[in-house]
Amino acid sequence: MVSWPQWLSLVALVPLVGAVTTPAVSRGRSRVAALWALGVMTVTSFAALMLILRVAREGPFSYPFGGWKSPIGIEFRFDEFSASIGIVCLVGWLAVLYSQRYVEHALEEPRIPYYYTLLLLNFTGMIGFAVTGDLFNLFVFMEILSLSSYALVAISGERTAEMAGFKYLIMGAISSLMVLFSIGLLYASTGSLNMADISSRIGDGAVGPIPLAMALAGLTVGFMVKAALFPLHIWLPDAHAIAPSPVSAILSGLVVKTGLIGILRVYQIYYGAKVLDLSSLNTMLVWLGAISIVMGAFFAIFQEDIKMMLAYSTISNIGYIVMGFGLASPYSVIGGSVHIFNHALIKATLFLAAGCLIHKTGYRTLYDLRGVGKAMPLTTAALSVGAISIVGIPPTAGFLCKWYIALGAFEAGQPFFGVALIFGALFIFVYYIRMVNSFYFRQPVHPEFLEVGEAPASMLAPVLILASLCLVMGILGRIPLSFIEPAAHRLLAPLGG
Amino acid sequence: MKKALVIVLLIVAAVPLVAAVAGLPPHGSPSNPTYTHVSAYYLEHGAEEAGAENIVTDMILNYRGFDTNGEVTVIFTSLAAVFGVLLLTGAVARKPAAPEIPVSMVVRFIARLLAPFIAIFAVYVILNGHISPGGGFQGGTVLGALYITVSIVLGRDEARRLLPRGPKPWLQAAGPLTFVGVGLLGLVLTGYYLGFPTTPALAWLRTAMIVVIEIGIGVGGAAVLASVYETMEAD
Amino acid sequence: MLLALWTNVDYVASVVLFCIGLYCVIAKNNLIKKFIGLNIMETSVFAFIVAMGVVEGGTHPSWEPAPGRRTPTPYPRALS
Amino acid sequence: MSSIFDLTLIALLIASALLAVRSKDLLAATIIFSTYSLVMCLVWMHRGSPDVAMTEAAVGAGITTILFLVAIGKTTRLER
Repeated sequence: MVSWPQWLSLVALVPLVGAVTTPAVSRGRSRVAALWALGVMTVTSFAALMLILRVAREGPFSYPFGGWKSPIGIEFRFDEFSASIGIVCLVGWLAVLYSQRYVEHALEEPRIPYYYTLLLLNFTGMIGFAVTGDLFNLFVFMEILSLSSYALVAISGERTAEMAGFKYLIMGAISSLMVLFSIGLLYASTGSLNMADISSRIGDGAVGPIPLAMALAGLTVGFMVKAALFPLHIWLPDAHAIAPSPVSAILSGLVVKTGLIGILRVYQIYYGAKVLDLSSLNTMLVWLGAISIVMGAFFAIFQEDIKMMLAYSTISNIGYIVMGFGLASPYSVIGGSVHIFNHALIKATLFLAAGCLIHKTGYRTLYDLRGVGKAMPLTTAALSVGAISIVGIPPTAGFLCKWYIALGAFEAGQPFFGVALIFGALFIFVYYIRMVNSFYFRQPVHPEFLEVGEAPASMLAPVLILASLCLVMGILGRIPLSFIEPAAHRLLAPLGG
Repeated sequence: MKKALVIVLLIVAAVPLVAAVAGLPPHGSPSNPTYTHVSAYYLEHGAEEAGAENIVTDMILNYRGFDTNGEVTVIFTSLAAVFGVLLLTGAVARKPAAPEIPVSMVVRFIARLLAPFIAIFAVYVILNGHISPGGGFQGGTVLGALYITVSIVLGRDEARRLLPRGPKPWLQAAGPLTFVGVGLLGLVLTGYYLGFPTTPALAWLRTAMIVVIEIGIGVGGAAVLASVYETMEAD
Repeated sequence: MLLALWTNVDYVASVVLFCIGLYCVIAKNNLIKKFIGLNIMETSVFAFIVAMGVVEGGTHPSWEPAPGRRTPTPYPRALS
Repeated sequence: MSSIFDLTLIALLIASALLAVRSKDLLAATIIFSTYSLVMCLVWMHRGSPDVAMTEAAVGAGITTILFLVAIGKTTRLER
């Protein structure tokens, strides 16, 4: 009965059902909730794996809900960019495993089932967002995702966490409403909500250009807030630094990427239509990307708090990806799309490892954590692997995508940005060196934690798996690159490139 | 100073927005794409294809049912958010309850008198959603409001009896769960998730499925509203 | 242009309300005020979408009864 | 093109939104906001979307107001 496209509906439905039943199934027992969430994520990962294998073999395919064909009903459309649900499932599964011991310590007992509910809802939102082919459906999943993210930031119930969550909520709600307004403009001009249908209908030229341009602006700005691009990033550092560590890993590694996938979807709609000249938008994105790289790295240098530093580093990495999109050459778009995947791996490694340090020692600043390399060698080794990956030193995962983006800059005839990118990598190098230096080569300020030992296995294992994946993906990096290539070429084809 | 800056910023944002809406197809004209493209199909085929006489219900529960499935999940998400952030089921029990507001006899009497009628009205709105305006969301909200009224006027304990502890987590999840249940039934019957049988012989089943979804949304919505109120009130 | 504005006066009203709400969210510091602003923005967007589909209800997003649900999320604790 | 009735409702909407935003007294702001919701509900009713109007009447004018009132009751009434 379960034919291929059915997996497409299941991949969003399984975590949804799992999430809504978690409180009822667990009845307040945190261990049961953790196991339930883990089981749900296992099934989801299996469905996602099936879908990715299929898209690699046969290209994009779609699933009409209720059997109504596309402009009438809602359809899920799985293309190469949707394959990002693979990384959602991988990091999600590891984060759930990691959470079990972490939240026992960090959260009060009655909150824990709801923590897993929110986590699963968060994954539902991301998966649905990545696979849907309908604009309003995209908004619905974005709402599930955003609401659960705000709550996850604030879940510890402390005042600082609540304020960070609140700031995130205000920015996020404004951006959601901008997106919704833009969807409304598109619907008013075309009468359709299906992305492919909108694209072909605005391509007919019967639609006035001003509403289209405004919708483009609204969607882009809305998704830029979600992605925390430079001038709109102000919610990110607090939210990502204060949230529990597994949540930080998910927010930083995955949730901000939905904004980027949103921008890709906007491109898919507008490139195909050829009614607007997107070059000015591209120029803007490239500049914003470049500024994000530099400013994110610049602020990160001055952070003492390790999670704060990682949060600012996310801003500069988002800058890389956006710059890759904005350059709009095949190489840079491929590099940018794959960096979505690689950055998720690397940032999850870093945040989960940092979480282990904080969990065991109770300290979170570089000063307090001096010399921790001797106490927790495996965790700090994982952190170092993540650090060299994110700088982009050749054998690791970060290298190839940055290399592709730089190649794209030269290909697009804008070598200045290629240079800016390398310059940014140097900046990033500085602050990660600072971190590694403090962990390995400084005298401990708090010698008492030399005896704490490594984190429990269920926390250490995800960190080590992710760290080794960072290394493996450096060697096998060509696989995702060639996987995403047809999609990038299809996206850029209407440009005549 | 800050306010002046914000106002300037807003005017800068408002001008292109106004230009954009002025550039839209004229409001209310029947040749607009909003009438001629997809919704024309709904209007034409909705009544005989989709199982509800109210075209709006057809659209939100059948043609675009998956969006509504997402919306009820959004509602559940907000509940989980409130629970996760604000409240601790244990702490509520531990903390001394805030004093209840004294309510006069007359108000209590009238509340007791009206409560059954409000409940009947809510049930009517939920069940009649497939014929007339209304449905799960609206009826559920009325039910939730009834709970709040009871809680304010007759006291928390009286209200708590309406939402027993045992099935509570299932009731709160009723919206998404019934939706998924009916969706899977559709999967078995037609091969598509949320597919409704289209043969005229099974028209009764189509309507039944819609009514079941409406009931699920109504019960779930009411339970969510009641729990959110309870939580905030106790916090 | 002016004629177009007059024809689409319903849309323009939504934009005005959207901006009032946005002003409230950005310029006011009080949390309840911020939520009132968010609600105004939200209803204005729904009004826009309802306005464009007078005949058949334009109901896609308006079905989201989120205003009541979204608002209470974080504020009482944060205020007290 | 809109009737006088429509325009009156729109004027009322904008006026009540502005008042709700400007009022220093949060209780007053909440009540004005519920008026705003009711007027919005009338607008939608008039535009032929009774379903949306019902939701707004129940959620916007009813539940949201109650939740705001609860929140104000727990905190302070005046905007600082």
